Amino acid sequence: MMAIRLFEERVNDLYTRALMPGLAHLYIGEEAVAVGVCEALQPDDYITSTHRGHGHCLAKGAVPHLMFAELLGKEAGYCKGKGGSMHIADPGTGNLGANAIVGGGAGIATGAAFASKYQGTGRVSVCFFGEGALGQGVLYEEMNLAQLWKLPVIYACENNLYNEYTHYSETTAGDIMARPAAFGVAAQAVDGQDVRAVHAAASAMIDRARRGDGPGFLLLNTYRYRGHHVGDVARDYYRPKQEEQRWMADRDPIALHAAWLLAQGIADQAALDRITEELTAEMDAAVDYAMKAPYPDPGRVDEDIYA
Amino acid sequence: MMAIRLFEERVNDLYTRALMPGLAHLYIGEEAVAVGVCEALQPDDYITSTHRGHGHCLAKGAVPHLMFAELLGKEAGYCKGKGGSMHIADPGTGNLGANAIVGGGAGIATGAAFASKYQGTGRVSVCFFGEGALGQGVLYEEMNLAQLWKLPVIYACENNLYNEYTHYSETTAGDIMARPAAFGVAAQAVDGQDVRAVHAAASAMIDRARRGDGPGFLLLNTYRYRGHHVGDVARDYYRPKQEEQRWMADRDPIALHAAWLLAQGIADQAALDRITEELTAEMDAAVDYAMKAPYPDPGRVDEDIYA
Amino acid sequence: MPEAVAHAGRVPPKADAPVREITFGEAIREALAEEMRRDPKVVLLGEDVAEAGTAFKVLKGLVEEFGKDRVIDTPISEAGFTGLAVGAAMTGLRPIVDIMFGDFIALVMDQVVNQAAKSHYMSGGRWKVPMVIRATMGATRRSAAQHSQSLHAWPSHVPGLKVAIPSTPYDAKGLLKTAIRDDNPVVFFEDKISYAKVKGPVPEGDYTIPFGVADIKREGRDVTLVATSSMVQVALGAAAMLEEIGISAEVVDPRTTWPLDEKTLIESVRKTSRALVIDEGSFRYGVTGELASVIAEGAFYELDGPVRRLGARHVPIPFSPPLEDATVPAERDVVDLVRQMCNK
Amino acid sequence: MPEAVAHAGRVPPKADAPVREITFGEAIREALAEEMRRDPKVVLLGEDVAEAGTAFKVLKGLVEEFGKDRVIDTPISEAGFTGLAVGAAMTGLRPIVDIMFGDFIALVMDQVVNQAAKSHYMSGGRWKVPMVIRATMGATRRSAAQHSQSLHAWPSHVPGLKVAIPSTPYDAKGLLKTAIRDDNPVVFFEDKISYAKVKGPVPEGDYTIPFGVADIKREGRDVTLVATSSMVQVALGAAAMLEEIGISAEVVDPRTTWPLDEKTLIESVRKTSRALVIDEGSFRYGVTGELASVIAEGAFYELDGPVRRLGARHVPIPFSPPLEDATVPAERDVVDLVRQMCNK
Ligand SMILES: Cc1ncc(C[n+]2csc(CCOP(=O)(O)OP(=O)(O)O)c2C)c(N)n1
Ligand SMILES: Cc1ncc(C[n+]2csc(CCOP(=O)(O)OP(=O)(O)O)c2C)c(N)n1
Ligand SMILES: [Mg+2]
Ligand SMILES: [Mg+2]
Repeated sequence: MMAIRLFEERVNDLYTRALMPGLAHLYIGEEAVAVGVCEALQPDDYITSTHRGHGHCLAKGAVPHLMFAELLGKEAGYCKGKGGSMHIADPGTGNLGANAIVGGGAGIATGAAFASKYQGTGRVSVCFFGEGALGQGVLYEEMNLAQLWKLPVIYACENNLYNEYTHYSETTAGDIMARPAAFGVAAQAVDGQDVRAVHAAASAMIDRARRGDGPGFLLLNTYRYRGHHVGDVARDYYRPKQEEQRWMADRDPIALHAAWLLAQGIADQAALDRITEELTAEMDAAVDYAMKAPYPDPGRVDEDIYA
Repeated sequence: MMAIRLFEERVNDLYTRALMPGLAHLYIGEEAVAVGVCEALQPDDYITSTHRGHGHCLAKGAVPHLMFAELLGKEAGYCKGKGGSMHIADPGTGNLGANAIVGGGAGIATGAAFASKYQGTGRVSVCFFGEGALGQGVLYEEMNLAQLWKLPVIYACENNLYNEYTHYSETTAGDIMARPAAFGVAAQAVDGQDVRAVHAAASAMIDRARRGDGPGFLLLNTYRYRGHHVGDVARDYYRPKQEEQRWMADRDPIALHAAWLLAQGIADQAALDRITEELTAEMDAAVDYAMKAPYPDPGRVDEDIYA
Repeated sequence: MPEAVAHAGRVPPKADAPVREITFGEAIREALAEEMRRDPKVVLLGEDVAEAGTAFKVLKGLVEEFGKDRVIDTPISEAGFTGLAVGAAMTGLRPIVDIMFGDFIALVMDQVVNQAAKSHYMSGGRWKVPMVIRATMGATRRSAAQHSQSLHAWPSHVPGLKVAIPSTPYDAKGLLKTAIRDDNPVVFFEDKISYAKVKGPVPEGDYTIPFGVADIKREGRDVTLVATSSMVQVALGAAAMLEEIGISAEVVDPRTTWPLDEKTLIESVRKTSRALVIDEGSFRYGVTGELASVIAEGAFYELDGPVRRLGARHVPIPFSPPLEDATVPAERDVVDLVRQMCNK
Repeated sequence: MPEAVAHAGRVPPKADAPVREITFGEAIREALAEEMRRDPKVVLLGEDVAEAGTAFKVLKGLVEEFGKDRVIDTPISEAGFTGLAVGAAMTGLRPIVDIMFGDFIALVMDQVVNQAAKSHYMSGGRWKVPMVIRATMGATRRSAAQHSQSLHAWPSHVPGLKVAIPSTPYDAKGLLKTAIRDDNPVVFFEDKISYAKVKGPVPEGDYTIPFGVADIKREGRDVTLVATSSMVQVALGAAAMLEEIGISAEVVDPRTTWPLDEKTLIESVRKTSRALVIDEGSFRYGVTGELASVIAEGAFYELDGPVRRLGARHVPIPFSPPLEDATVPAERDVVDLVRQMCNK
């Protein structure tokens, strides 16, 4: 979680200093979701991610220097600079791709689960998406298919309360949990700020899916601390500052987990500080690497269109 | 109901004698659904219909001779021959159009309800669709919108057990009734062969919608006696003959209603026979009219592209 | 990415209202506001269109004036709200839907093409679908392959739709008003870069620009540059550079791909005897093919050489700046090609 | 509606397997069956593809041989199963999806264009999407506006997709095998009328036809008819009629719109000096514009007159027989236009 937090802070910094092209959607505040779920996966399990994907990618095993290189459009990046922030993909870590189409991962994750079942590989796939994707009809088509064919896929809905600048209650009728249930998909709601709770719920669902008992749906209640994207700084018109402060003060996933580790005597403050320090150094080195890495030669533009 | 039955028998006859171009999807066996629902509507309420739309159109007030003319591609038809069987539309009876895209009426009916609410006209719209349309994601997008905005629209799902040649249980996970409920849409299941039950349920939901209490969903359990389309005659590979015979013998909507009328003393057999006779004459005259009506001049092909 | 603000557009002399310089985005907003004042049947639907005023802030202020009943935030359901708009249009409203990124028209093609475009014809002219689908287009924002496409060729291919693709604030305002008053479904493409970067004179108050009337953005003698949307600025920039080396370029903007003003295109090329068509859509099977064919057919005997075309490179739009910059035609590309065409 | 069975296609001399006359539909089925035997990764998904063998009965018998695990009936969820196929293709399978009526590709454009077509490029070449989207096309079945469109121009416009559009049983079998073995998403268009009505020689067993290689269906000297899919039969019919009045027409079939064999098209026209492009898609902003532009540019100095085009009339396809018959190019239209082009 700390790695993701530190990664995202550097993304914000790079962007603010006009060193990063395009846009970026920060995952700060939601770290426990990606970490809790991905820790329950095997390395060769699959994920699909979203426009807010850095956390998922890192949690599934991506290394920061190749991610920064991609975010800066460098040849050394995961996608040779062709994808950027919203399209990090990596077969090596089972990452089928971040996706800039809301709900765009639903078909892909379900299809990977189909192939897993067909080939008997036992792999599970997790489809991460924001609660905004509940507006995309294709999600229901996929849940129906997954349940009909008992596919090993988990739909991980990150409810951070906002579809961009609109509160989800203005866009979402009825009860979210009833939606997967309507298609027969097993569903569970979890405190998305509690990494252990997320991990426990995800593990149970992933095991169940791997056993052949069909898909699952996790509703992960969480919050993004920052703007919808790095440029979204004046947010008062759509959400109160106090709301943000409350989440940060009371529900920070990293602080909550640190407190638990300390209380359980699993780690002392020095150990935690050391981890933070090491990660900070790693992230700084990764940024440095990416900043120095060369851009692709313009001639590369015509490569990789067709396999 | 009898009018629809007789109409459809003539369609079948015209087609079998190679007098009708294209395809037709017969509504025989499902008459109580269209009649029960449309009898609960006002003349200026709206409907959207489907590829299997003759029954809806007639029940909403279409006259047979203009329908036959359309089915035969004649200039005198409801759509000047440009639409045909799958596209009967008629502003005069609030018919927004039959639709050859499965689920294609969902947006249109919901939009008509939106306009009704916006303009305060008090009109309700009914979206007829087969249970196969439950596979189309846009239906859920529309139900979500309708419930969020409390639109006066009724989703009338005709479950005749088959999506073309595939039993709905192979295409539909979970419990159908839970689907509208998941979006907060009031739902009720009805025996679609019992015209009075359909009418009662539809009336209640339509009244509720008209009062501003939001959309409803009717699950109408029914059966098509004939093939998916007129050419689908060898059906054994996808459904047993006995199943067809059982429905026809025990659950025929016209026979059931006739029996009730007789039992209640509302009509005697002679009255019923007279109705059948009159309708038969009307239908024969309508076919005759349509057969004699001229085709559109080919030059008309370029008209009506733009308003 | 263009850094400077381009000043674009002329106001025809007949306009008598006061004229200000405003941006392309402001012109869009002004057209919407004026039409909403004029006709209560006009409603706006889309994601974050109300308080947020869209991702591009183009609609800022509208909800304050017209209220949440007419400027309506939707769920992220492009097919859903576009389909809803079709039905609302058939039954008395004039809805305008906002497709945040033009790439998402892929999600609404069924509603637009199988429903909106065909309802009038299939009903023998009995139903009408007066709606506008506003969609963005254009690359060079480092938004990568799913947020950079210019897909206006698709609806242009479909009978029953009209397609507008304005390049200047003046045209944007006048064409959008025409679109809203049109009784047919109109797909209206707005270049994202132009929102803030293209400024030009626009009369206050009401005026409309008819569909199917091309505009000669610059007169010239030696070559005709037929350009659309963002490419009009590129063509004008190139024309200025060409002037310096003694090539006089005429720049013609069709303004609507359908209906199409074939006559003006053909006449211009009959005069100049050379034509280059420039469009930001993907190069193959797109807008350039149609326009070039129309010209090659209509001006065949006056042409000094083949009609040439420039479009976006036939690749998914890459994220990396040096790669993206190699995908969309730039002034330099136009100048080089025209010099070759003129043997200069 | 064509009543007679057209006999179409030649088998190149090198083929040594026994050759039979089979229909276009049988050729499709044979290609699928052979590839499914050859590669267990090939699966078929679509509505009523199993026992029913599709609405057109083209897949009849496959489920009996390959079982319900590989020939899979889906819900009526075009976007859903196409999206699923994208993910399955990325993770080891070679799925083939069946889009019953080509009109429904409007429902899957997001999955095909924003996902399948771009995944390879956006991932810097790291993921592949080896899938085939089979879709029908073609009118004249009295199926009206929502079941008669030929929308192959749309995917042809999109980088990252390949598009095949066979006209004969021989081509259908060979191209479909190539499509299935290709590591990219291929959209494969099959003319509905041809399924039963076009018959031709097809070798038993395995052969493939490379993409991007046009086929000269008939040699000629005076005019080149570039035709696709159903229009190849029309062009051949017209060529026979033209022969009688002393005009020798060459018929060239690109077979794939992307990749496109520009060279063969251009060379043919350089030889004949006249070109007419015929395609069943809607006339405007479609396939004819691209092909005509390629020819007009590549053979400019050899052309005796402008490249002409015939496509479906720019109207939604009407139901009524006399109206529908006025929408799709027929042999008579070709003959009349060619006579005019040749001043005969
Ligand atoms: C199909 C589609 N529609 C709209 C958008 C524009 N968009 C990008 S992110 C976003 C909001 C997504 O909200 P949510 O799914 O809750 O994810 P979050 O940003 O909160 O993580 C929208 C509307 C898009 N990318 N794709
Ligand atoms: C989007 C779409 N997909 C597929 C079809 C082809 N099709 C026509 S009717 C039909 C079955 C519809 O089943 P259902 O909705 O249950 O209606 P029923 O025919 O039983 O009345 C199908 C698949 C279509 N018309 N539209
Ligand atoms: Mg959210
Ligand atoms: Mg059914």
